[in-house]
Amino acid sequence: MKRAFPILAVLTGVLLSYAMYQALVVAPTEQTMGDVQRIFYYHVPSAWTAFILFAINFVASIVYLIRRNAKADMLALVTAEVGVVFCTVNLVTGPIWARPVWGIWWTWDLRLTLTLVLWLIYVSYIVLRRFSSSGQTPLLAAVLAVFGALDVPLVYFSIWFFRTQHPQPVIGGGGSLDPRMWHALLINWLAFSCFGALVCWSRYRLEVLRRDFDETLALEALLEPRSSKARSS
Amino acid sequence: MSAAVIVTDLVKQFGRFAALRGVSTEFAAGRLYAILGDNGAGKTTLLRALAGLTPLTRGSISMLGTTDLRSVCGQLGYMAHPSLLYDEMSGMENLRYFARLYEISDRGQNDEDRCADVIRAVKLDPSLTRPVGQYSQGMRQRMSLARALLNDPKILLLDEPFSNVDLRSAREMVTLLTGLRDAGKTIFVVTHQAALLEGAADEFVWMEAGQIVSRTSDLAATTETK
Amino acid sequence: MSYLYAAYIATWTIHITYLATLLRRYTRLRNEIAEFKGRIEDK
Amino acid sequence: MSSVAGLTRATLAKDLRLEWRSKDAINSMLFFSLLVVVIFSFSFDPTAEESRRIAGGLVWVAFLFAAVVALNQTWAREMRNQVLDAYRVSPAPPNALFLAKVIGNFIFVTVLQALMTPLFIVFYNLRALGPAYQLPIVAALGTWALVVNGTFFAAMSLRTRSREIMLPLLLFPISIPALLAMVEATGAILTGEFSARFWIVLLAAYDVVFTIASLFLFGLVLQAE
Repeated sequence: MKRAFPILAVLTGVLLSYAMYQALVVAPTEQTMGDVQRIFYYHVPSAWTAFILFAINFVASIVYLIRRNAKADMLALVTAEVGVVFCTVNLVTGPIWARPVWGIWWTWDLRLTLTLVLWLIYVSYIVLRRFSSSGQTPLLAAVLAVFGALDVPLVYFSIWFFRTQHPQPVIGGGGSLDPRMWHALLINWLAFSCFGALVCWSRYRLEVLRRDFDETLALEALLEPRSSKARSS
Repeated sequence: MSAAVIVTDLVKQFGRFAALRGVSTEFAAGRLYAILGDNGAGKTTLLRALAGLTPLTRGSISMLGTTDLRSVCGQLGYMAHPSLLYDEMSGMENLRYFARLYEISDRGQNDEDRCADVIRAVKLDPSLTRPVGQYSQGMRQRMSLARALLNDPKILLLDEPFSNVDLRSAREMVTLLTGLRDAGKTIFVVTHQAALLEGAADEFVWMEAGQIVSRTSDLAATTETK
Repeated sequence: MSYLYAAYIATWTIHITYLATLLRRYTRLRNEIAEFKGRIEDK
Repeated sequence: MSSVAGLTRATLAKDLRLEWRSKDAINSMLFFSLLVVVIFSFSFDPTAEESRRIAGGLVWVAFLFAAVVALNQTWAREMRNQVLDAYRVSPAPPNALFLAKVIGNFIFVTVLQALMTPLFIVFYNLRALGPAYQLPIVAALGTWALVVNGTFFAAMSLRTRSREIMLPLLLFPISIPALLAMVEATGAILTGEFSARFWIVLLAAYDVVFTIASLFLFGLVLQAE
């Protein structure tokens, strides 16, 4: 296991460089948007990776609620954190793309708003984990994750209807992608997913180490013979 | 004599601090236990764990023959350091509400009568209309004991019942407790005033740093080694 | 074109910032463990 | 089931009695939403015809903030002298406590709305151009949505440090679809420009989903320390 990590890290690095080459050089330039469209190759994979991580978080939270398994809880914690990082990338690159193309930074369109709401929910999840004082953090966090997941379809429908009611700037997204563009997109997605998995793994190992250490510290007195100390005091 | 409570390897961890570090012991039915120890020794945490208020990090508790504490919580009486009473309501109003929670009227006794009986048992007046918030500390403490006795529990868990109570009232409470013990109840009393229970408690349980360090029936013997 | 660079830099700044916080937490934990081991040996 | 209903009634009666004696929640809510009304009317011209469009948002923002005050109060009452522990050691079902709290908060917020609505009508010169009979439906469904999740998350934030801050942090993101629905439905009815039916259905769905989820999960949250 210990040797696997550096090997995977190197492989991910190679994959990321190749994906970047694909995105910036190989993929054809989009006709109307020009080179700016290349933001697409890290904007979209970030979103997909974030959504997958949030989905894993939901499953892990359910498993925790049923089984009270500490590993499931750590998985949920890790995927939420890394998911928020990828979601942040998506939300930051979005406006940078939108500005030159649509002339505005932000629009309350369905996908954008949905991503923003998801980001808000998972940030509140992380804040809850940080602020809860008791040993019951995993339970409370898992409950919140379930509520958040239940919220997603409702958010989706509300924004979908909100949008059809109020006219919005028309967003070009229709039309088919050039096969070389698809290729670059998928390679980038694969690379970013591997990168995400790698970050999750490091974060997971850090969490395991921290919990082990906390437990050792808490139970430190068990290592010492108690009875002699009791008498001397 | 059967064991009323069996605890095995109780560990309760709060982050980097453990309030209980592997407590394993048995407590027999029908006896009065005094749990003693310094602040932070884990006395209150142990009591809360027995009451089912604290989810454990590790270990198990078997009470009245079952490990499902939820199923026996109706047989439990719990008195905490805070009063567990609504300050804005009178003693009778408080108890009437808690009687509903235990569905005492289903056991064949009228709520009103039962509440009045327990209040009289702790030497208070059921007709007092003053809200509990205006009681003296000693009265509030006794009303709190009445609340714990309301469901006629088999196991009584009392956290510091004598704090801020004058000596005479404390003695009366001890007499009440020994009477309950003689009626077959298992009683745990966490206290700093061990001397009050000398001759009354069947056993003194000393805790230190989250573990039970000694159990003895003779208070004088343990205080000597301390 | 500058927008492309901006997005590119933003992406990696966010990722590297997160990795840096992970690394910081890790070294802090490492130090604490080392300190703890030292204390155990002193006893 | 009958025991849940009976206990809910007993707990609700107790809460209403406590509130009647202290009047903590209702007074602070009233004053708070009054402040919001006044401050908003300084921020823009409230009598303009244009304000009809944003009135829905304004009304609900005022009620939302006021509701948070009430929600924090409900559990604060149980934390004094740790009375909540007395409930937790008893065999009483957790859902009876939850339902009583939700109904209690629903009553408080509805009373607040009844008192504040005339004020809004006077200050903002409001008048429904759409079907006015839908307004109470929207108000009831919207209030239930706020209160059911609010009560649940307030119970959750009891287990955290700085719990007063935690409640809005947890509640607001999850409530976004409900808030959007309330604001849009109210706006639709006031302006009469489009139908509020979709939003009413959405609110009802939101209420059903989260009421069921809360009833399933409240026991876990209550027994957590």
